[in-house]
Amino acid sequence: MKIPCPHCGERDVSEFRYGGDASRQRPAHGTGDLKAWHDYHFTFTNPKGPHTEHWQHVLGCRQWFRLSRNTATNVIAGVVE
Amino acid sequence: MAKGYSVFSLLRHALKPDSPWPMAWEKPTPRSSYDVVIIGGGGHGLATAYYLAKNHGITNVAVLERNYIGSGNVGRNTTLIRSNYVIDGNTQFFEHSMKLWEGLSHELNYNCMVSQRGQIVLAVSPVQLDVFARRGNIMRLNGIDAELLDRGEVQKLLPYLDYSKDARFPIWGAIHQARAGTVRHDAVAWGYARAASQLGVHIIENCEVTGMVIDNGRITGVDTTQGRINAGKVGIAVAGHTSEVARMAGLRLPVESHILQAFVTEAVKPIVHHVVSWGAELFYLSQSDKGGLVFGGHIDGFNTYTQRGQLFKIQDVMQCAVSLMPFMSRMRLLRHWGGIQDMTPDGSPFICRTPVRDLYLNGGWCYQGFKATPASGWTFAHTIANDNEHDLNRCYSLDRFEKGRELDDYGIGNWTYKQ
Amino acid sequence: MTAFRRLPGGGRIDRSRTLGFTFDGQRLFGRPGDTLASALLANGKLLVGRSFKYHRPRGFLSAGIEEPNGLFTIGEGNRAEPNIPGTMVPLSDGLVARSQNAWPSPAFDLMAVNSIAAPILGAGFYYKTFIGPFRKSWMFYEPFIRKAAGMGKADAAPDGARYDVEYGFTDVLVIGSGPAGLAAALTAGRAGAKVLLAEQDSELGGSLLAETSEALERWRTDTLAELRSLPRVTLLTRATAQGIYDGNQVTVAQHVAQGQLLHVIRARSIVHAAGSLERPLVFSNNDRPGVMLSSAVRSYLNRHAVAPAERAVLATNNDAAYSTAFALAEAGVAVTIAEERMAPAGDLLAQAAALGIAIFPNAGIADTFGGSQLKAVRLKGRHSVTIDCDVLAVSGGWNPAVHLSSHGGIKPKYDPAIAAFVPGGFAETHFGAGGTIGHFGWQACVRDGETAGKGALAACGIGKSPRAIDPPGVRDDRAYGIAVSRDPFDVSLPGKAFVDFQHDVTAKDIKVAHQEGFHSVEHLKRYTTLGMATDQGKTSNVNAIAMMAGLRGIGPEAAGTTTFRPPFSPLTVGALAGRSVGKHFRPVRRSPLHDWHARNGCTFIEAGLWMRAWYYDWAGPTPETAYVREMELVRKGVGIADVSTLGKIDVQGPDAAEFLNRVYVNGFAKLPVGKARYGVMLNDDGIVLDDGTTSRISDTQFYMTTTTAQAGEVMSWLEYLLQCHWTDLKVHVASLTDEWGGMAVSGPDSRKALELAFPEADVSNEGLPYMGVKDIPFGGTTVRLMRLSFSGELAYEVHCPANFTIALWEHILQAAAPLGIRPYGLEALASLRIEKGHVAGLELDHRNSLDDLGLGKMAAREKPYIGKELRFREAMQAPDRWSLVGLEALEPGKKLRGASILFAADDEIKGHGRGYITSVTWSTELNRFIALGLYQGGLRHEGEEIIAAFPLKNEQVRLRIVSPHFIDKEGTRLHA
Amino acid sequence: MLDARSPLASAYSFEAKDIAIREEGGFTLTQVAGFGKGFEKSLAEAVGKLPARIGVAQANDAFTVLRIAPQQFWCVGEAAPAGLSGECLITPLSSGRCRIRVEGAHARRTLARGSAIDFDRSAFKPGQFVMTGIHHTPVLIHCVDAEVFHVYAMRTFALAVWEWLVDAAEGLVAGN
Repeated sequence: MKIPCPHCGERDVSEFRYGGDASRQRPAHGTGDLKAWHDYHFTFTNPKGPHTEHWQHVLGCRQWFRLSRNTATNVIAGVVE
Repeated sequence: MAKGYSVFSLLRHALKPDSPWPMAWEKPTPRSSYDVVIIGGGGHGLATAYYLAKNHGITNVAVLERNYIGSGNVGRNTTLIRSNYVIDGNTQFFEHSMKLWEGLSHELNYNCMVSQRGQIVLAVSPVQLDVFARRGNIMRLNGIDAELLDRGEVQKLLPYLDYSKDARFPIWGAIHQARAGTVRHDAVAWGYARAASQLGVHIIENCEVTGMVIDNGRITGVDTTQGRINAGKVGIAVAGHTSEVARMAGLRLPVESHILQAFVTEAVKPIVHHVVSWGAELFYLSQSDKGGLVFGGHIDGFNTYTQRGQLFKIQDVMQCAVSLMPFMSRMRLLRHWGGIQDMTPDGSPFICRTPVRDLYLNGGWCYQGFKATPASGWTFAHTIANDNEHDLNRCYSLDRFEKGRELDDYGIGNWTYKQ
Repeated sequence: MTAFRRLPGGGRIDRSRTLGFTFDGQRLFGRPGDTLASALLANGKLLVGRSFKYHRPRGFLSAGIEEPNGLFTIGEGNRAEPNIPGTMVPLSDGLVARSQNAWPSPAFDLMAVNSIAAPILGAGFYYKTFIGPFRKSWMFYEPFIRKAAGMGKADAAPDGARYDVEYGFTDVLVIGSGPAGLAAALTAGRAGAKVLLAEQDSELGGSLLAETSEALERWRTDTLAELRSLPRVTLLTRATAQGIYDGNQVTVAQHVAQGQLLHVIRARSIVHAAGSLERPLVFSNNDRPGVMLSSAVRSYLNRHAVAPAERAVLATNNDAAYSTAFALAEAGVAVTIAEERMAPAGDLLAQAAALGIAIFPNAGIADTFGGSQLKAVRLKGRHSVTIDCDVLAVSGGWNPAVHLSSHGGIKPKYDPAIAAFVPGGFAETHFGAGGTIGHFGWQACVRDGETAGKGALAACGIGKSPRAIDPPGVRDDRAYGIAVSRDPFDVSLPGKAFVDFQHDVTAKDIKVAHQEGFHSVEHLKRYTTLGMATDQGKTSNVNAIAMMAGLRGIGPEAAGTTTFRPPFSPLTVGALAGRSVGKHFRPVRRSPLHDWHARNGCTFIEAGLWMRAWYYDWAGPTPETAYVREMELVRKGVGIADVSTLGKIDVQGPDAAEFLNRVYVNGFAKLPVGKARYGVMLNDDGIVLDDGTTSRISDTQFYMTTTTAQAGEVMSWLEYLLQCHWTDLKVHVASLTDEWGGMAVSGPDSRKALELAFPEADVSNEGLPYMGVKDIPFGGTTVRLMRLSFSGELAYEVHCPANFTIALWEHILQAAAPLGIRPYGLEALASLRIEKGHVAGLELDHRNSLDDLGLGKMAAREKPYIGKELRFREAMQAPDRWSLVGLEALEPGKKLRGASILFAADDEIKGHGRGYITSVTWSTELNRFIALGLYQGGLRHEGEEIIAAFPLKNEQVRLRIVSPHFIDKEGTRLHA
Repeated sequence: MLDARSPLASAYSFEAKDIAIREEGGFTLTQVAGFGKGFEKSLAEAVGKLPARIGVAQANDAFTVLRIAPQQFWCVGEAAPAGLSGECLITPLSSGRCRIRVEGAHARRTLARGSAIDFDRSAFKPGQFVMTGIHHTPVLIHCVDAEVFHVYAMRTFALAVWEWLVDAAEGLVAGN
């Protein structure tokens, strides 16, 4: 699978590291109760279809970015700003 | 106990070639309602239906499978069974599964080829040998067989490993469970299906659940591609698609679906007589009775439902195989495929009630779905029949993360993609 | 009387040279251009093996990759490879080939007795028996089953072949070098595209190689000549396209000089031109040596000049196979055609008559006769005549090679016009041409290839339109004319009718599978093991699907196919692994002091990817003896240890202090410049992620250290927070793990050692107080002195740029020599910190909370920090959690072991206990074994006597719970 | 004075037909990062014109400047850039990276055996650089001439990367 790094261009997926579901809203630092942090950290949308996720180009420019990919086909729509 | 198969039945049919064998399991059209509907015709769903009928006398049961039975992970895994779990709760559950495995061919009157050839998990450092020793000590303290092997003993049992000074990670020793081994995976699905069918359970293939009928917090039936089916109780047992099905009931779960690849080589004369697992990387291999070497490694590491994996991970698993067993470089791969793993943050499953009354969840199986099949069916049947968890699966509750009761057996931390 | 003979003329073989080879020890000869298969046939060797289950005599069915029967072990010693199809081995001088699965020899095989038990050895028999009287009876039967299984032997000697992997990028990848592939490659090449063509055969041309027409040969050689003239076109032979993965990533495995080279190709567009595979017919005893696919007979004839001795019968259901009959007749072989259809096309009848070929219409094959070699066949239909023959060429039609186009998840679909499955569709950068999409005939293939080439150019955005391809000068293509017989196979016939030759799956097995309800093609495959042999069902799958569909009363399109998976043909595990095996399996990470350790009697040990100094031989020959002496040195004098593997991170920016304040549980905002502080960081879930000391270098710069194991994780975690969530914070992080080397100088004399090493620096207690940090210029670089202690003694860490670490280490050793300074290793380092009660890797196992590790008081009460909310989850605050304790051995003679399980004195020794020992050491101070562990309720039970059990070695030992700070609880030594 | 020691001190130079691999040290590498345009102005004054985007190095007279992240630069020269304003966050890396020179007709194919990058002449021209992985370790590969490449490997992995490249070159030379 090719991942489009916003800085280095398309690279093999082996140069990246997956950072999980990016559609979850992280509570701002110092806010959110136990339930909010549990739902953020422990539950997943896990759709069979379009999915927004975090990736890091860990063997390249080491930048994190958000990507939209369809989990049913692995077809990548592109980087999400 | 199911009946009908033996060497005599084989001789009878050999002498009368035109007398047909009976259907292995019936293929009825679905009734409009059942006491219990199980969603998912894999190993866990079929086992649950069997134990509902056998242990609890509930036979008005339907197993709804959207494809052919055994089309999911039960037909895709690397067939390993073991009970070497260290966390309180996991230890007892997987040992119960192991005990059920030991009698299963008899129970189902279906030869599942339960081959207790032993599993050897290799440690590549003194620290890792300590971690395995703790696991072995807990096993012995719970009546489970385990023994520590030093490097010399490992070399006698597994002469084909790389003991040279060139090995990147030297072998320090291993933990050995003699009762662990392999089981012919397809036979488990067909065996449970046949036995459940003989007890009156309806197995409905090509019947996909498309929606759930829930009124004021209680489930009363499911919509399917073969029409609506009402149900007193509904059990979800769909492994990789757990989130998709649970979503129909408005549930958002601690589950993320990942791809785990598996590999098989051409068949050669017997050379590997155990299940061999490695400590340097997650890697496991055994030789099937047909002679093919069946092996696998880590998940690919990102959320996907595609049932096919990435090349970099294929190459990584091959590198593990050749580095641990140099003879593997000449073995020729015939086929590689993928299964969808329902990964959870702590690597342990859910077998429990849900916030929706009469809807029960069985999922989150990560790497160990196959080896858990009998105990999962057994405890899920108990949970459904009694609307209450059994002691063996009380710890596998949905709210364990909110309460801080994770069951992180490998001590990797709460990441789905690193379990 | 041998069934085959070498023709005096013709064939693409070099008659000027002879190649010697051995088969089962017998010396034979062939020609360059032969395969092992054609050479064996030329030497009259028809029976070459025995079938897997019934041990029936078998000869070659095909001439290509789809060969199910002719499998050999090729080569000797560490280059020997089992299960190699003889049809794919180009003959070479000195080749060694041995038959398999027959003892003592294929001709006379004692295991043939299996065929007597055949009636009960039908599909799935082993599910219905061996259930046995006892629960464990399978373990009695299994060894016999396993010995009978498997073809060929795995040799435990290391592999002599070399496997390389090389990444490649191309505009157009063309799979297959038949007319379609060559036309596509030429079209794209002429437009200047970068083209890579992969052909699995040792020669280019595909089906053209089995033709004798000059016009076709001229077209092939002209096209190849032009392709070879184009600089951006690469033609690979003995290179099989094995798998297509997401993102147009394709594996092409090529046989090369020393072994194999795996090309991992990223193609902007792909042309599928892999052609098609001929289907055998299913009839009683269709597996005798001498029964072959018609395309194989033509290939042996035209390409290798090897022909049937005298008489041949062709059984066909299509027009295409007639060309084989005509070629045989022209080579002087007496031919009869058993035509399944009512009446073939008029022109074929005329041509056959002209060549003296008799045709029996509406007549399939009823049975065949002969033992180790075909003698005669009996036809079905009104005639039921018996015809003597050496060879029976069969043609059930052609299956397009849909394997690769299906790897992306698009299932093939059935095309009734050609009675076969074709690709179910193509991704937008993939194009199909010729046999692969069911288009047969030279003109059709070339036109397809050109169209596909243009499609590929468009997909790559290459605008130039290439010169048109002029097709080969042959007559127009003729119709395929296939008509598959609809009547389901009659299983009542006596002989076995084989569907999967290699796994001995018969038509009767498919009928039994249908009876028992295994209707889905996936169930059929798994129940009968159809298509699971080394030929991967290439000649069996479609026939089986059609038979099961017939039994179910549905069409093949409804039955569908099983999933096609890489690799296309058996691929050595080594070829995929490449060079990252053995000592290259994972890179070795070395400290800047590595070379010094290697020269000074150090024994190394792996720690993750690092090689770390474990212990030194000045202190003793084994780790157990050495670490005790090294500990005494540090407790009594001064020692120096390599700590370069610590994770080191440069945290800089205006908001650096605020950032650290959020990440660590304890406060860092007000840490003064020139001071260090021990910090612990949690994950979002409140569980301990890592710990380490961070020093403030300036208002806006901190020097963070992490544990060796978690350095990579912490780095990615800090970058994740800054780049994904806290983009308002102005902070940059950079890894310094490789930039700085580090050494710990520890012991009561450590200050004197620094005074001797750095006379100008003020390292007094006031000049460099506990947890103080100062950079000093020294030897042309900057040296960072940090008064930190992991051992519990007065101690310092000395960091400097990695280039100068060895020089600085040697300088300190030399300057402080009067104090008796010596190096100490990882074992002693770990033991010293246990005596001090510092937690380390063994305790931080991603399951513990702050309170478990006795660090709860460190956490700030008011300021928010990562993990604060989930840290207070109900069960994580329970009083009976397993938390850190010190443990003292009470029975001096007994060994204290790590991983022992802890019980209260009066507990029954079973279950999960109340905790376990995490790390153990001999304490030089207390003169006994001590340990750290986790215990239920922790230090609430201080002073209690408990039991440590190690059932794996049937040992138990009495211990007392004490404070984990075994020595210098008040920390006087630290502040000395 | 303390003498410096390279991680490749124990590695021998590799010379064969069409491929040579040896260390080319003697450089000063300084990473400079910051926020907004302010720090870039100050950096430009010290090292000359800054490259606009990641992937193409800017060769000025005293420094070669590479933009390795949106707001991070590598300055490679004889010495560290002087007189930078407080906005520039400076991280010396001369010890942290080791430079390996890979040269010759086989150079591109040798590198293509280490990482999944298009090293074809038309795709990777002099002046361009890529940040990728060789043998699971991060490297920066800078094309300094048609058949000459600088591989900046992490110091602690330098010998492992070196052995990997030499092994790949030996495969090519042996016709594999």
